[in-house]
Amino acid sequence: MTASLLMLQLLNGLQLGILLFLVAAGLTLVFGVMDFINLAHGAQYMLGAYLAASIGGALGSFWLGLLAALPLSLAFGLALEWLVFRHLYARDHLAQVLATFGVILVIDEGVRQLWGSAPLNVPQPEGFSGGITLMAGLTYPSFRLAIIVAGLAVAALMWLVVERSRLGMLIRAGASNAPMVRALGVDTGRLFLGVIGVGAMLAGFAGAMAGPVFAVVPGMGDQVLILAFVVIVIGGIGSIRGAFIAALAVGLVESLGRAMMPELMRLFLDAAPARQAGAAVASMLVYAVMAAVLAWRPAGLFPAARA
Amino acid sequence: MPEPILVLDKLEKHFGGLAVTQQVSLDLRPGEIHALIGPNGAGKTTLIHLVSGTLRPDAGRVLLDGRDVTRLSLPQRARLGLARSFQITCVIPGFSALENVALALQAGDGSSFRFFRAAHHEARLNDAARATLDEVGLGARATIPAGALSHGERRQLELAVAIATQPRLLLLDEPLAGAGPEETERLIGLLQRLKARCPILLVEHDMQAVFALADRISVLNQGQLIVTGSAAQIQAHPEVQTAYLGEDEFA
Amino acid sequence: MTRLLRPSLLLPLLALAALAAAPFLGFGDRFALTLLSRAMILGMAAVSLSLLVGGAGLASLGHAAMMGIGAYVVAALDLAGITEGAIAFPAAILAAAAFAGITGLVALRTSGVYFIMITLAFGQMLFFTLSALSALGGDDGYTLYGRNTFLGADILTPRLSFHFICLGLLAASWGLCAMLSRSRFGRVLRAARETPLRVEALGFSPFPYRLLAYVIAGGIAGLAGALLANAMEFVSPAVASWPRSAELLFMVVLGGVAQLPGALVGALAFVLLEEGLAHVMSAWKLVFGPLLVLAVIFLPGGLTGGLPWRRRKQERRADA
Amino acid sequence: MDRRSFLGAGASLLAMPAIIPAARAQSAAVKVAFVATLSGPAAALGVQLRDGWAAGVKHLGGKLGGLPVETLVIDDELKPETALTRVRAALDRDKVDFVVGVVFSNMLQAIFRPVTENETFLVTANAGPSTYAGRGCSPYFFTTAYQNDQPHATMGQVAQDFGYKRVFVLVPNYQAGKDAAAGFRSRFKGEVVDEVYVPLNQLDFANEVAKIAALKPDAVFTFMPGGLGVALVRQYRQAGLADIPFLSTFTVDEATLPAQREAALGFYTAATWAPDFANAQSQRFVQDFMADYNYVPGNYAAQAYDAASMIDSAVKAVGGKLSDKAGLRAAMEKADFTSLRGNFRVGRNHYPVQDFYLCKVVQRPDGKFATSTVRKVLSDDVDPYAGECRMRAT
Repeated sequence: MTASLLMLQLLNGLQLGILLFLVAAGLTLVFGVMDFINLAHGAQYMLGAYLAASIGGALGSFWLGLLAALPLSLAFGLALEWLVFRHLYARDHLAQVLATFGVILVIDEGVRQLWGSAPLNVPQPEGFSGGITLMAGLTYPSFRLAIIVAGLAVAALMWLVVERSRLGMLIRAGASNAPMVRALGVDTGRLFLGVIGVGAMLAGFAGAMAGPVFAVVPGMGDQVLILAFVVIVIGGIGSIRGAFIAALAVGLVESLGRAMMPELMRLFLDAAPARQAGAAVASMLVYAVMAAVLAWRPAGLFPAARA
Repeated sequence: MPEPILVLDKLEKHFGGLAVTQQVSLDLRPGEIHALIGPNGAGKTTLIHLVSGTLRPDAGRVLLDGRDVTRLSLPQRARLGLARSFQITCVIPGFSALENVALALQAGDGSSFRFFRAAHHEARLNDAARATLDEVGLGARATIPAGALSHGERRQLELAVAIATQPRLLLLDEPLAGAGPEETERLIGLLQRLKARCPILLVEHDMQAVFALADRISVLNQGQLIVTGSAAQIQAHPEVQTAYLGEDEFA
Repeated sequence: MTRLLRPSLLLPLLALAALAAAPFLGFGDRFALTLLSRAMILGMAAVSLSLLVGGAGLASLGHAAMMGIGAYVVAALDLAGITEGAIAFPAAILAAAAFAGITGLVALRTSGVYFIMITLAFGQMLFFTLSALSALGGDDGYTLYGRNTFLGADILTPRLSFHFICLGLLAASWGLCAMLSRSRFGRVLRAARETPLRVEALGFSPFPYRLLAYVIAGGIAGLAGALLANAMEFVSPAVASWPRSAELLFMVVLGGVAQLPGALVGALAFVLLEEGLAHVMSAWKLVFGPLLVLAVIFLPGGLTGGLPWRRRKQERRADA
Repeated sequence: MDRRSFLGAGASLLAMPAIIPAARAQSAAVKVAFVATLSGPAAALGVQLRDGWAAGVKHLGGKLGGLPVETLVIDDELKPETALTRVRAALDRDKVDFVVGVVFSNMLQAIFRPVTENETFLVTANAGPSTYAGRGCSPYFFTTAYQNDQPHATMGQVAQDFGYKRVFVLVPNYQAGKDAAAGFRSRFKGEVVDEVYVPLNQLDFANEVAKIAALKPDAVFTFMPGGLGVALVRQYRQAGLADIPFLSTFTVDEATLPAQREAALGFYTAATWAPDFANAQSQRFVQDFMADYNYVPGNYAAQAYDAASMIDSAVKAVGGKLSDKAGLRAAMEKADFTSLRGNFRVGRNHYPVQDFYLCKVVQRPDGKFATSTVRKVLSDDVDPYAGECRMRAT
């Protein structure tokens, strides 16, 4: 493996990690502040992709589609909160998991009824069709770089808000002790609504950005949801910092594992079985990493302090 | 003088840079109630945690019947006869009062890896549990789920659970907190009867109760043991008065 | 006698009686029996999961993996030419229990959501391993040419016989789990679910109790998996997929977490509802999904009834 | 689904509990259970299959062999147990005469024995695994598609004919993917520079694309059905690799092209049929299909259409006497119907003997994207397992 190929794989891992972070951030925020597990988060990601693709397609511009998808994702998140989520805050995690699983079924089927079963065409982002030469022999698609930059910007913004603002203080306090925040006279209902809305918008943003790169198909959210859960569990539930680090780690493990595992297996096996075994091991690598992390630190890498 | 049952030998505990327990040494002898007092934040609860095994000391030893148990966990110490009640009432809300006590009896009664008999039909455990409930004055409430008992009743149940394990010693963390005057009266009587059975290390804010109950009193302040002595000795001690200055409960 | 009239017991007893009578009440055709045996087999797995969720507070999202192991043991033995059920079934139970034991050693270090996720992780690892097993068809699956025999007797093939074997094993699993949760062992488990600190202060370490419960539940799920392989005469990694684990959890909650037999009622309701809806409309998930949501919101105690003390607890929390 | 039928379904749900045995409807109709994967990411293929069948039945005036048709559409949801339960319901409760459809081999595996042991005809319009082509062949099993190895072998032949020396092989890590790689190698004699297996749930092909760019092979052979193909084609194009010939099977077809569009232009695929086939039957099919469904039919639809024709010819041959299983079988073996593919007959193992073509993605005058025939690669091709089949006479 050459140095530039390795660089490329690293960039790919980074990009996948950033995308996972965008999905996981909303998930971990909602979990941390409201102690609420939202399985429908992956479906919200899918919805973002569909909205951006179909509106962008109708208007003939990817960026307009993205712009339209954000408020719609937000609105949809708020509607879900009002219809379903708020009846579940006082319930245990199991009830939340199951009710939001029901929401997934509805969204998946609804998307299929509205947009059909076939993969959706996604307009390519104007101005980001080519590649950028980073160094000799290393060209990288510019839209993927855009994903990385946008993800890092969102991460920085979230860090600023959560760590540096009064709102962030409330969010952090809410994560460790919701009754105390209520006692301070904060309207936790509105705080929760805001957090759900921001989470839904982040998921929609991630879906919209993933559209031109991945396939926009029914059920595309499930795969990402599981990976996002892996990320927040490794990072420690409720911790944005943990989600960021874990997302990058999972992205790199996914990417490098797939690249290296077959070669690694060739040390033990013949070429053909090594390739297949390598691929099989690579696909379970992130789960093995999660199990190992939890065996070592049962509450993830950066457990949020709870009162 | 009889051999002490519990010995704390120069216990130390730090949280970050803060020393919450410094060189604390004390002991508990058979038949006595040894009370631990001190202003808020003096490190009483930390000390209880160190004794029960939910926290590990940074230095020093805990001896139970002469045996070093410093490295043992909470369940391991419990099996050696250390019974503990909690500052926050810690009963099993879904179990009836009777079953709470029966579970405690079960702990001291052979293996709990028994799979084939309905536990709530074991007459021996149930009879003994009923007797224990009678002893703490909860006999009439045996079938009520613990979650439905009043605050004071849950305190009584905690005591019943603690003594049901037939402990070598009792570790009681504010057993009177939240109890009304009548309940307090009853609990004090109960504790007095209990100390004949096993010695008690008592953390309590209610000074009148402490002076009425305790054979010896130790005063903690800012993680340090100021003095150990009888009620009279303590009341006369100048440092104690400084430590409590302004604290109205030392009235 | 009045104990039998409680909804938590009455409903499942009625369900078992209905299952026993069903073949003679016009549900004796092969389709109805296929559907009912599938419901009973999933019911077995759900009951064992209920021992974990309701009994020990361990919500596993990897329970289908145990079923997968049981099913694949039957398939692997079939590949080796062994179709004797007296070998295959115990082997399936032991293999699933062993898998539970090994993964449980790690998984039980965690709790709550972390436990849900780590069991999911182990389930996914098994799923990918099964998908890569070329000898057993990889993810195309493996077709069994015939069901297991018992000491040479072909008792699993006749439809009625299979129906009553499933029913008998389901009742036995329920009985075993019920006995366990009422025993001293189960009392410690239940106590450790509610107030782990109290239990430790009494001198119990919850870990070995939980591990044993996890192993026993795994063994029962392995048995269910072996039965499923025989019912389908086909195994594929889908048996061990995580949506199946989620379905099992849902059956438990639908039936009522607090009541062990709730899982049985939940499994029957789930399978029949799903097939019934799918039969009348292709977009059945548009109805099924909202039903799930409504059931969770409005039936907090599940189909077999509420949990009085837990409601009180919630009220108390609301007061605080 | 329109609102009215939705409400109707709801009402009938209330009226009819799931497992009440349906009354046996009066006969004199051909009852068909049409099994396809209609939900999840792979549903587009099932939809093609279902619509192709409907188009075939429509051309036959809503009748098969003169008898009215009742089609029971079954969504297998890509779950073996679901497929099995629902197919068993169709066999036992609805007493269907034919089970048709089936997109994926693992769904076929799950239902194969119950259907054939019930002595009901199983006609697949897409899945054609090797399992039932050789020793596992059955008198009750037919396919109007192909044996799975054949399209991959066709691409191997193409690579060989083009004189490529170094080919990069990229397939998903499951049974069909392994078969695809083996099928390609069976006719390609050059060097396979790397053979990469990716997980079925892969999202991103960036790594593989990077590897291809680094190795600079003469061509790439890949088999990436459904959403995998959409992602791969897009990323292949984005990475500027389109100069490297893209040889594929089931990766660029009418089910995925609406999403791939320009990105797939000029990419190759192997097929038994393409929408630009010149024969009259085929042209009529494409025209009517597009009028009804507003998308371009692909191989899947064409094969399902042929399944309808085949069953029609068989029912006709026995004069509507559906209990005459031997007669039906003999008629289906004769394949006395006009296939959309022109040259089509049924081999001894009940798999077709037919021609295979190299096709290429083009943009049609109406702006839609479709595959277009380049040239015939294999003629009268018999699958490699047919020799092992000892068809039982029943």
